[in-house]
Amino acid sequence: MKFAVIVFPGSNCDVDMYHAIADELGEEVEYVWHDEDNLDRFDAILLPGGFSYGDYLRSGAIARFSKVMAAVKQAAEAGKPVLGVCNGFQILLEAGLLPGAMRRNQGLKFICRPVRLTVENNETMFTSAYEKGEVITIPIAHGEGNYYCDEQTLKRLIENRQIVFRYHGENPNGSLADIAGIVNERGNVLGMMPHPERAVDALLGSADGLKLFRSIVNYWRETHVVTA
Amino acid sequence: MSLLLEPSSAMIKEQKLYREMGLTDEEFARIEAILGRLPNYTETGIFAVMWSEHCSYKNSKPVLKKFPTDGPHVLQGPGEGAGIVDIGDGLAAAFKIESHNHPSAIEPYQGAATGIGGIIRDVFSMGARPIALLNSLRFGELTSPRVKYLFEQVVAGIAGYGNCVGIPTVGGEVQFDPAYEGNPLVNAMCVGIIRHEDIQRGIATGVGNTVMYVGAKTGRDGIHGATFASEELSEQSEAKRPAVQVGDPFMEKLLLEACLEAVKSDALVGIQDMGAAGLTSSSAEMASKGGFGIEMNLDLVPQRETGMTPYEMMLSESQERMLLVVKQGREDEIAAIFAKYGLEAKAIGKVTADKMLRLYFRGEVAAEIPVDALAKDAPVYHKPSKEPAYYREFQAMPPYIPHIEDYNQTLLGLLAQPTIASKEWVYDQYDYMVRTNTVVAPGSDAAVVRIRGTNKALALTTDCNSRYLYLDPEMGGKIAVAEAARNVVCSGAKPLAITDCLNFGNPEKPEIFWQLEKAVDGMSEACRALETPVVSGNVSLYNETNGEAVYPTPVVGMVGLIDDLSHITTQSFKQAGDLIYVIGEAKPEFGGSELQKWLEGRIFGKAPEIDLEIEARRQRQLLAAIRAGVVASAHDVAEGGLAVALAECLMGADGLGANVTISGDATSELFSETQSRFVVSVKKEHQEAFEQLVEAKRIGEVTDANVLVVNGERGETLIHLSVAKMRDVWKGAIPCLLKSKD
Amino acid sequence: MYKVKVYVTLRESVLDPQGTAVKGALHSLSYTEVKDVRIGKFMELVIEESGRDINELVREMCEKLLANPVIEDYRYEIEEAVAR
Amino acid sequence: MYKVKVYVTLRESVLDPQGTAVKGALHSLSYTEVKDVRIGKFMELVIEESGRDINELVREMCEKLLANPVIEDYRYEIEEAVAR
Ligand SMILES: Nc1ncnc2c1ncn2[C@@H]1O[C@H](COP(=O)(O)OP(=O)(O)O)[C@@H](O)[C@H]1O
Ligand SMILES: [Mg+2]
Repeated sequence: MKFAVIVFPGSNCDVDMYHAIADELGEEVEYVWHDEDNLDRFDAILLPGGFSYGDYLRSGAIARFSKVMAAVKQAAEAGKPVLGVCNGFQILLEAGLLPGAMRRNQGLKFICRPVRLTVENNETMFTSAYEKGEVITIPIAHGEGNYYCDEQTLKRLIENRQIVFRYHGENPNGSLADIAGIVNERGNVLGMMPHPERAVDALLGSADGLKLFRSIVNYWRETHVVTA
Repeated sequence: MSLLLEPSSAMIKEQKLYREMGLTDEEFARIEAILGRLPNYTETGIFAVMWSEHCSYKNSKPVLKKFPTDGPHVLQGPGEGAGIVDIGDGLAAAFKIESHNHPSAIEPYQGAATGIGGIIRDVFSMGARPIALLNSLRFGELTSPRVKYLFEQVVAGIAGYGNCVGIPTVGGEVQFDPAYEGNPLVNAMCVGIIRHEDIQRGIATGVGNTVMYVGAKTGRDGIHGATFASEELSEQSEAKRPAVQVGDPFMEKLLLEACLEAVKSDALVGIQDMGAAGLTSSSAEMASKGGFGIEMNLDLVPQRETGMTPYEMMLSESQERMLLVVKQGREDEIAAIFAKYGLEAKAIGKVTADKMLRLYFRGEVAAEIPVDALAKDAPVYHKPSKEPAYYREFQAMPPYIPHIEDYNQTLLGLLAQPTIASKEWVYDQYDYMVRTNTVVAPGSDAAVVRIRGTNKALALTTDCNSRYLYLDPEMGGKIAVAEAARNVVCSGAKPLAITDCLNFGNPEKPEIFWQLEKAVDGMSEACRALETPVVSGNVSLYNETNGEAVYPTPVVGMVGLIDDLSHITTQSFKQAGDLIYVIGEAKPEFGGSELQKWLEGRIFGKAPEIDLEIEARRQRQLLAAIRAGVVASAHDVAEGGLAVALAECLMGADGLGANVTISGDATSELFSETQSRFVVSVKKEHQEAFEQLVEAKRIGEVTDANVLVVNGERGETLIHLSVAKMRDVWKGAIPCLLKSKD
Repeated sequence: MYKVKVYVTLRESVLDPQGTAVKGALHSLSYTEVKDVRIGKFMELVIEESGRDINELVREMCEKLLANPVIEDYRYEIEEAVAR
Repeated sequence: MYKVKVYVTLRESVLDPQGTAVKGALHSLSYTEVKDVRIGKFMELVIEESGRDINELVREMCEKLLANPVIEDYRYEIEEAVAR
């Protein structure tokens, strides 16, 4: 299975994402610069965290116009797994691939720390390796993770089981309904503020994020009957 | 200002206008002699910045010579963007610390942010990939609204910049004391990793090679910032203030990636960042180091504002700019690398043979100065030095012995002192994990960052207890280095080398100069004893407000090497049943202690003593035990003494407690700040092995009771506190002070 | 040459953490008469005549980039400026 | 009851990285007619009548908190509003 890590000017968790896939998951992975326009050779697309375009104006607002984003949209439409983490999530929101928007953290400060999450839905291609309701520890590191959407959208998110992760215990940023991560209706585009790629090695504190990447690989194996 | 309004050479001399730029009469005469004519306005400005303390170290050079700077592992000592030490496997660590005190006092967010930007450029301009940031901060007491504002904004500025560039801020220190009320200190350290063969130097060679400019456009930012940093803050500074520099971390990230790509190209001859005195210092220093000259056409300099004069362009301190020297004919290759990141590398001049810095502007020569006169031959002053009266008084005082009635309340009170209290409020705002190499995050002794692709890691710390330095700069200087080494050793690393930032008052005062000399003497001795040479550093003098100097604060940034990831050790107790040891005995040493400061509201008397031989021996033994795998946790005893150290070992240890028994005078044993002490925990099965390697005293056990119990030698209970209670006080102190109104 | 001022504000229904914090800070400075604070963006653009209808142009830029319609409203003013 | 609008802008000579980035983005969206972008803050305050001179009050708040005089300028407008 082959992963793409999209690199925008100002991305800075690209390396972490790359190593999570290459070293811990042991799958193929390649960096893709923001001005490429074809992602056909990849089976899953990862939008890493960081500060694309300095997060100036609004986080993700400028990056979503990158050339590569048209290809990301195509991949999403083709049903490939698309994962946006932190800034990647913000870009997916700005691009309209996921509903809602981000506001500054309620406390107005950047927060970096491990937080606990509840796996709300373990029937997605991103979470099948988790138990339903499992509480996991994954770090956050953001200044704008205060998720917002209007009431109708929230209702739909709940009805369609699109809320995948919620903060467990304390909500660090004030996000609506303790939302930490959501999928699109089809279930193949996941955006989340916590960084699973920072939780793939017990040496650094937690390996709870690894199951997320394993789920993607499992899904891909199940849907791609080997024809060799 | 238009060109026409610039004063003529004659006016500069007659009206002594050079004095406003910080030049003395003698210095101006010397310039006249060097040029063999009167300098024009631009030239006067160029000399003024290059001969400022900030750029030339004219007052501190004789003192800095005392530092030991050599070692078998030193690849690059002081003098370049950063010092570099070998760490094996063909890799090296490049690091440096720098101050941004004055800008931060004026505009704390941007001052701190641009300080981070500057130190990052110093490291990547050597060709090294920055892997970690640290900082060392000093503020007044957290009671006045102004200090709170400065503290909050400085931390936000550091976070805002470092997080955006994507370099983890993994450690640092913050102290609060009235001595810093008007003059906060903001020192930033950056550490990078580099392959030996990629080491770059800021050098211009090869006649005809092209000088290229990359990064942000030049504006009228911070003109005369270097001179400004070489003066005391006063009411007038406000008015004299140059346009404040605003950092652009996004631009920095692009520059960083592009430069690290460019250094792989053999078309690149030299590279240096435009730091203090911007275009002037980078061009003059690169040319002087290479033994060549540089000629630039200022009309080609990318400009953000209209109508800029040569004076303004040469003195601008706009951030996020680099100067490159590129092989003639290969400019396009370098330009293509930068273009990928949306940056323009623009040719603005060339290397010449005549060792002159020659600037053209609108077809005319705007300045023509020998490069060595700027970069090498700045005046050097041997300032008079005098032992201050206060020092003699302090030395003559009988030892201060606090009278303690309630040990529980004393410990809780100490844990709530902002200097001791948890700094979580600070480092929660820093992305300390980005790049996923941070094994030991802020909150233990030294931070530990692994080096991908090896089984190694670096231990990093900044330390300086300036109270000891104020009482006794020589002793305090030794302690600063020793404490940094202690922190590094506790993390399982062998100390390699230091970088230092000498923050002092006005060196023209003999008492201040004496502090500087003595501190450097003490530091040098400790560096020799602990085999940690000084490979880079920075000097920040004139840290005074209204004539009051800050405490002498030579911040030590230390790098240590962990050669096996399994040696990584933290301060937290690990499991119930482990044995607790203390290395070193306490003496009644309370001069400059946290307890004295708290109880008396001021510090006085003698600083604690340190015996560097004992220090070195204990560090060696502890490190040997860690490497032998028989140490579960290690922590140095610092501010607040053993009681605070024990409490700290429990803060991050879920569900654990400790039960210890002490002997001797309880007040000294628990709260004295005697040096060279450690708290260590050891698994029972390692007891024998540990005791064979380390001279230490067993004082108790880790328990699962979630309380800290300290008994006296007659079995009386001195301290009995729940960990939860201690943690609440310790974690709550700083947020609580920030929230409280007055 | 046009000078265009764009005002971007959070929609009424969206909680404004920054405004709330500023209000709190003003209260602690004892400006208790301040009942509400909302914080938005103020952008000044200099736009060259390009043959396109300036209103249409500005609206397009606002909708595409300058404001996020999910949470923000925008408003603008156009001044015809003489080239300096 | 007053409705006060405060405009906070970066001083002319101060670098505006945000404005520069937005200009770059507009250009890459081929709005090349945009020659300059500067980004500031726009604040809307609701202030109750408190006996103090409203102009003085607003100026004080701006200087103390709402603007950072070291790098920013401010400007404000006051509307007398009927309580809603
Ligand atoms: N300004 C800061 N930035 C980042 N980390 C900090 C800062 N101040 C303190 N810390 C972290 O908090 C912990 C405790 O700091 P300190 O009390 O100074 O430790 P020590 O006395 O062992 O040097 C350390 O891990 C340190 O790195
Ligand atoms: Mg320590």
